[in-house]
Amino acid sequence: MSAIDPAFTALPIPSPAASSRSIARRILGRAARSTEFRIGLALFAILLLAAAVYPELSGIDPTKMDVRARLLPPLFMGDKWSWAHPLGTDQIGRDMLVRSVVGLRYSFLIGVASVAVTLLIGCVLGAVAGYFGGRVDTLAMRVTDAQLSIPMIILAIAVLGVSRPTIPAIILVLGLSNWPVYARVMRSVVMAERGREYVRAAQVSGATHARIILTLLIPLLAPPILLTSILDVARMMIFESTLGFLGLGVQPPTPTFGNIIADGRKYLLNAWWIATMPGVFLCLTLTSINLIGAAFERARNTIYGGV
Amino acid sequence: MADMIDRRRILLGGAAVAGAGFVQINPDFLISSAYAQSGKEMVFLSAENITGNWDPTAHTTLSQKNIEGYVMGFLTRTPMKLEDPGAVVYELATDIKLLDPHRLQIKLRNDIVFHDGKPFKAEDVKATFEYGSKPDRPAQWYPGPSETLTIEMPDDYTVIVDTSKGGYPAHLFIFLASFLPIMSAKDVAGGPGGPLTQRLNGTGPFKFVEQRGNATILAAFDGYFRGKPAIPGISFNFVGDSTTRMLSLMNGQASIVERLEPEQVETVKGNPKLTTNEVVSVENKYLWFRCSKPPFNDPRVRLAACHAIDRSLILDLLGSAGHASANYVSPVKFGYVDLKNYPAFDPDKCQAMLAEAGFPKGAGLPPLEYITSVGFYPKTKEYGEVITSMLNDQGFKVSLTVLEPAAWNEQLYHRPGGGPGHMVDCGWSTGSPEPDLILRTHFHSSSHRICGVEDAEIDASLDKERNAATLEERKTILQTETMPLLASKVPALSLFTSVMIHAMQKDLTGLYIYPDGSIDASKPA
Amino acid sequence: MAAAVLSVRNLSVDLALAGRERPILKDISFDMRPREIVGVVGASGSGKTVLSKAVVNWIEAPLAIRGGEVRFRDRDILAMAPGEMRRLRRDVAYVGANPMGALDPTLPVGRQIVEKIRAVAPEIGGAEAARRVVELLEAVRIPSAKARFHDYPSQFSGGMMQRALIVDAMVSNPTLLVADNVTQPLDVTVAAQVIRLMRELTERFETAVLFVSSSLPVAREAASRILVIDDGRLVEEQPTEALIASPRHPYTRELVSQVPAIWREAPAVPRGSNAERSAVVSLNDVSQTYRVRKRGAFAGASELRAVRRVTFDVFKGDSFAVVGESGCGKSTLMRLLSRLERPAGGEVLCEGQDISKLSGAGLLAFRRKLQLVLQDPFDSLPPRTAIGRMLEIPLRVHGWRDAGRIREKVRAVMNDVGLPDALYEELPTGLSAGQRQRVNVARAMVLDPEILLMDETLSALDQTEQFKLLALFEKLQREHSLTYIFISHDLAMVRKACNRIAVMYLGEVVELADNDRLFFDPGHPYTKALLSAMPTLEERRYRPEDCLLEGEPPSPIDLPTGCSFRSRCPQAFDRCVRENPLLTARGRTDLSSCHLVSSPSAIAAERASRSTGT
Amino acid sequence: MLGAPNGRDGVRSPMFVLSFLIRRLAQGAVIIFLVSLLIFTLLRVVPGDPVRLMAGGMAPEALIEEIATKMGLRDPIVVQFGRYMGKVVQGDLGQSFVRPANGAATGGASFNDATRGERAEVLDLILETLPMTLQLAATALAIALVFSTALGVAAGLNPGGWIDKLAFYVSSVFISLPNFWLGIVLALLLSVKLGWLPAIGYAGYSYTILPAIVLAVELSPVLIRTLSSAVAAQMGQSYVAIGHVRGLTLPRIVLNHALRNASVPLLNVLGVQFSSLLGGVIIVEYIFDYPGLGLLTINAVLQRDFPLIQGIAIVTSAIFVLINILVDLAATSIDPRLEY
Repeated sequence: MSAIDPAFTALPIPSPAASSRSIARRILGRAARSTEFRIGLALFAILLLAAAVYPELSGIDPTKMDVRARLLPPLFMGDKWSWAHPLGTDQIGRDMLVRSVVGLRYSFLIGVASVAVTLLIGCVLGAVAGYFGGRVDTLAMRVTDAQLSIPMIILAIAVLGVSRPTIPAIILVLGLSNWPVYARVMRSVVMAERGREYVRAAQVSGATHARIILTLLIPLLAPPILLTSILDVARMMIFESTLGFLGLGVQPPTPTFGNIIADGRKYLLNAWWIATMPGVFLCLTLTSINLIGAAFERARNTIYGGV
Repeated sequence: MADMIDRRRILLGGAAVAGAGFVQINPDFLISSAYAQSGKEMVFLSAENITGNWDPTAHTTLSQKNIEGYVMGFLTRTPMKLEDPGAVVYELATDIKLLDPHRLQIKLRNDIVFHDGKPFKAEDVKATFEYGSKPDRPAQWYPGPSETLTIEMPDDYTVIVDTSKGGYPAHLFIFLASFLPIMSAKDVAGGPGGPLTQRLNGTGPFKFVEQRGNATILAAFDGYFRGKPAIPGISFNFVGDSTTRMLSLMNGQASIVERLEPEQVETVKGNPKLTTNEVVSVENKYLWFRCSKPPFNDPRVRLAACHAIDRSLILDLLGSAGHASANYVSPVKFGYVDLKNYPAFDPDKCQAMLAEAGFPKGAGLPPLEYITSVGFYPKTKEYGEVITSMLNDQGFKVSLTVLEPAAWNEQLYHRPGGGPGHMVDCGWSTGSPEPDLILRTHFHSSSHRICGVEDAEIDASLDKERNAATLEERKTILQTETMPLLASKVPALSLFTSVMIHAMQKDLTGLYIYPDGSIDASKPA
Repeated sequence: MAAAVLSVRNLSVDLALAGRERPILKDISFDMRPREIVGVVGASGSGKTVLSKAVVNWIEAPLAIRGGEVRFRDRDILAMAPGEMRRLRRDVAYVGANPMGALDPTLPVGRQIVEKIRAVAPEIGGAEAARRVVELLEAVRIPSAKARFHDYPSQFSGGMMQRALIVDAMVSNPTLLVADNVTQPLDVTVAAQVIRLMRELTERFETAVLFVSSSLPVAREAASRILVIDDGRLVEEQPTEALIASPRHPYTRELVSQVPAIWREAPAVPRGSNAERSAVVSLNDVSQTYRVRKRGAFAGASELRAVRRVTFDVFKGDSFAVVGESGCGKSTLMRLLSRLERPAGGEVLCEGQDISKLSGAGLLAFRRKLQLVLQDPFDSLPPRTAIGRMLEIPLRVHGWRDAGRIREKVRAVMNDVGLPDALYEELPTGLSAGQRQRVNVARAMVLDPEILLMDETLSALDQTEQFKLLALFEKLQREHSLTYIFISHDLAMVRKACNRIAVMYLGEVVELADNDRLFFDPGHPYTKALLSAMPTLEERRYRPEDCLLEGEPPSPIDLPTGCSFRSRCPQAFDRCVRENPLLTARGRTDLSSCHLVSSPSAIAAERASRSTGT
Repeated sequence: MLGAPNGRDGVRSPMFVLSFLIRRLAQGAVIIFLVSLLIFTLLRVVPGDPVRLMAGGMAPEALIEEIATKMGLRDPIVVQFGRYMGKVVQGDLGQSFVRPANGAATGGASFNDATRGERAEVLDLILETLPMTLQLAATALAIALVFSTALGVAAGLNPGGWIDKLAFYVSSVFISLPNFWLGIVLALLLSVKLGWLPAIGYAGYSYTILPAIVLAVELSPVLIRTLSSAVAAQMGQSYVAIGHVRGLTLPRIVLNHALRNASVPLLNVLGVQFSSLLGGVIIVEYIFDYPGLGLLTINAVLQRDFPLIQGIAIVTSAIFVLINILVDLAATSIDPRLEY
């Protein structure tokens, strides 16, 4: 790596004061200093808090319907709005705010869990393929191709048809149908890394392949992949609504963004807020996580990059 | 699917003499001349797909019946208006007369030609009746198989239907005449798999041109006996999604769309270019109990469930898509009456019934599954959720399963040992005033259609009303015995009567729409 | 005296990081005349690379010009508009130290050079440009230049790529060429070729060359005048020979003194008779073969014979060296020795045990015994792991559990190799190459091994750091009675540090000898070629004109018949085509495989010597 | 150092392409075979007897069994699969359970109808609708690529700059838009309110644009993200910095080199995205009543038309496999270092 400019490599050793803290804490500290991180965190905290306590605190049951007060618009819109329902009500008179935040809970659960499944399968398979190469690689990549070529909808019909469309089944379907992306990315980065000398050093120190993959490569390569997977959390939450659209979504009365959007779609012309609110919450959640993630990434790069 | 018209010989047996009350009005089948003058073809967006087999006796599909409504001729039409459900309007027939309980004489017009040029004669009616009543025809809505029928043709324009071999009353053909499309004897001679399946050939105002993907193309028929329609053609399209249909109407691509959501009615009303047509339909929506398995094999549990449901809330939810009714048939059907003992929302009675059945406050009841569909009828999922929560409020343990139509359809019907789940949502629509198309189909022990109820008392009452000698007598039995009996045993709960809502471009105002959804667009030029 | 083509006046460059500024170059002034080759020498971090970039107006954030001028033909290029500067690129060319990253990997080399010509000299037509490129590729002795024109950068070896980049720089007939550490990544024989080439080109194109190098001997080979830079300052400037003979500045004196002496003095390497000591590592007829998929074939695979029938012993307390150039198989040998791979044939014994048969606890015990120190100071440390943790990992692998004891041990080892405690929680990011190599050594030492395998451990370091690390190695060997196996291409270092040396070429050991014998009486022409190419400050013992090699080694997939060295051997004759010479004893302990070695007794001699030894 | 052997034959020779294609197509055939088996099995374990659907819900059990036996649906799955694949290799994907030859979406007909018209060939149905979907997909891809390239490259050239931030927020918003929501809103806005574009059905190319925009919005976030990071990564490569010193202009470096290199990860992402594009196509075609493969699929699914679902699944997986092979081929011909 002789391209690295000696001017940069010869930085003075950081003062002992800085180095007394562990790297993770330094990254956290640096990230926490950025405005974006604070905005993101504040937003995320508000959403999290709302999702955690608002339904219980307000005492409003997300499944409690009031047919006579249905399709009330959000605050200050039209002339039927009421303080009791700040974001209006849905087609059977349930409070949109409480449904949105409870929906956020379930959708976030679905999004995060299915991305976790995706990451688990994708990263492990990709890492194994990239690390060992050769036949293992060919086999793993063709399995990936095969998975890629099965349309998600077929998988969804099959799996969700066999079991009732419960949340775990939906997580499984979404997770199973999206891992190839990560397998490919992971494979290519692991392939680049496995030739590096520190991997060899670890082998010579006696570390097993599993140990190298798990303790050296995954911690190194996972964070950027995690960051990119944030978009996928949102995508999964949207995919869940596609399943709802096909009648394969989470069954009522459990509110998820997916079924709120899918059901509210019919009312888009008259009651735009039903299908739109989850989208707004989704966008806010995504943006807040993205802001935090981006601040972390920058902090990581600063600490690791030394510049 | 929705339009499950009975295929069995429901009106079989029992002679009776009936004198039908014919109304000699010809509803003014108007459409605005503004639209007609524009010379545009009418684009109709249907919510339901068709079968692809053009033989009218091969299917029971409502959308295809609607197409037949444009293309085919009928002996009579039944406007089925709320104020007079039994009204009949002559079309191909000029007179229908019961000669004796087993002989019905039908006089025909003599100025009609089929679209392929063949003149319409008595042989066509004979061929239609004889072919349609064959036991292998899938859409079995004749009272008996062909061998029980004798059809005489005293002259080219008179038909006498003789049911004496079958032993059932001939008056059953009066209501049937209004929804049996008359086919050409030449086509019928081609037999199953012949020209009948390939295309439609009728005497209606529009002739069939071709099927182009999901669009059925019809063109105005020059030789229509009331004169060539002003609209040059109709394009009948299947578009599954209601929002899509609405958007299409709003941007002017569609002329008329069906099955509006009530909220969409608001939208249309706010749009100066559009108008709506609402008509109380022949279709009631039911909550079917699986009567052959616990706990709903106990009428008290069924009744408890019925008392737990506040139907006024469901109607609120449906808005203009629902019409309050308190009977097992639609108010536009023969024999309808608001039943005094129809179960109303009453938590106390519900609890009392539950306690009586041995499930005080629902304790001891198994978890129940309520199956409904989404995407076909308006608001099934919404009111399904409401009903689920109302039942749960009274101590039932109900979970709602929402299925897309194909899966729901597969789960719908009774099977030996009872069908899937414990309650199913489904509507029943028959394009005829005949009430037995519902009552007997569903509640007679021999049928087991959905609820699978077997009850000797109900059977006896159903037989009694069918065998009544006259329509008046039959009406009385229906209204005072059969229907109240059903309301006390509730093998199902009729929730409300659907309102068929169409929206159209304003220049189509006045188009006549029948309660089964078929449309008269035949205004002469 | 001709007018200066380049005048640098009072040039100062800072490193401007958020909040803190640090001068990199301080007040540098010098001149260059046409056709002159000026060497710039300094330690890594002295600022010489920044100087080379400043001369071509390539100073990017966080670097910033703080003052001074770079006058090229009397115009200050630092003040030029970007468009004007771009036109000037025709006359001011640059070649860097990292040839492999310098071109777009997805386009053929020739096309990219043509693109450059057309960018700086639009008047030259495409066909004409292509013709010129091929001509120049031939001039820098790239074999079958016409075909190579269409090859991609990844198909070029490092040496070829560096030559292609020189073509890229010279193709527009520049007046000034800045060559920043161009020979650093190259093998000695190839580096010598490149320097010779550069000298020829200055003659042919009248180009002045600013030759930046971290190695004084290399700069001596190339330049007629040398500037010495220390900590951003120009401390001395003298004609080359005068500078070496009589350095004036203390730093220059230190630099000259640190250059290993090859011929002048006998190095203090560990020595002892084999009879007294036991072999800790023995290779018996070891071969390694790889299967590589043939491109363009359906399912075919070729055999790449990376190591061929290698046999030698390493004795306890030895500093054993394996030398050879890129592709000679020494890295494969390293992998076999460290049991990263199992040999395809033969056996590798460690204290009598065949290591390829080890597994589980036995393997872990072997790993504790033999540790590896890697070549690349940047690549060999996981970039995002703190140094302390990096050193803890091997301990944990070997079953250490007590966090306190682990920490203690790591600190002790860090002290041993001269790393301050403060680095424990630090990332390797800010460390110099020398410090990184210390971390590398520490990582190996933390397991208290008996044998250290040094894979090119010093080759990425500048002279001063090499000097310090060699001292450290000596200390460690003394204190821990270590056995070293160095794998290196640097004969000067080997001369200084090792007692026994194996020379490899194309997977075979072509010569195996004790230090003095190898340097003063090499038995194989390849050894001689290596020695002749070795940059040094002393008078040469072997004249490059007689021994220097042309071209590159053949591919290990299609080995030539007979002697594999014959395609480059200046003394090759008929017999070399027919038969591959055996390793032949020259005296008691030394062997060489060349038909010109007189003794007929074959490999048995080595076997015999071993049996007496053990 | 052990380098890859230097092929002297010019890396992307026709020979290489041919061998690559033959090798990958052979693997692809195996993949399609396995995927077909999987799909075939999955569709047979789904509850819901297709025969009950075909025969109509009211059909008696005996009739259902009779039909099932006659159609071989009670044979072991392997036997059924063997029979099916035997026909598939002859280009016969079977006949739709419910669709007539004239192609209309149908429902409600009963199976035991001797007079039913000719059933539609699955292959014909697919071949009829596939070009429509390909047209839609190509338009969507073109829109997405133009948009994402403009935004992604601008963002990648200036990481941390305002365009980068804009790209970040645009991606966030785009990804939060459910496609059916966006479809309706766009149809309302562009078709109903402004009357710029037709929306529903198909009667000319202009009907493709609106659905294509919706799909493009769905595709863009990932493309923007990939492109901006790939371009940013390429701009940090030494050949870019050295390119300046070699006298190349910035546009030249970006267009000729950085974009060329950045297109490799982009291609990989595209290959993967095609698969999830089908999900979007289904919804969008349904919303816009666009007569393509997506609409065919959703109708087949809603009607449980198993031969059709199966045929579509096999054809689409074959297409995906092909696309991925082509993507890999394109990637290797851009970057000769890649090995697939």
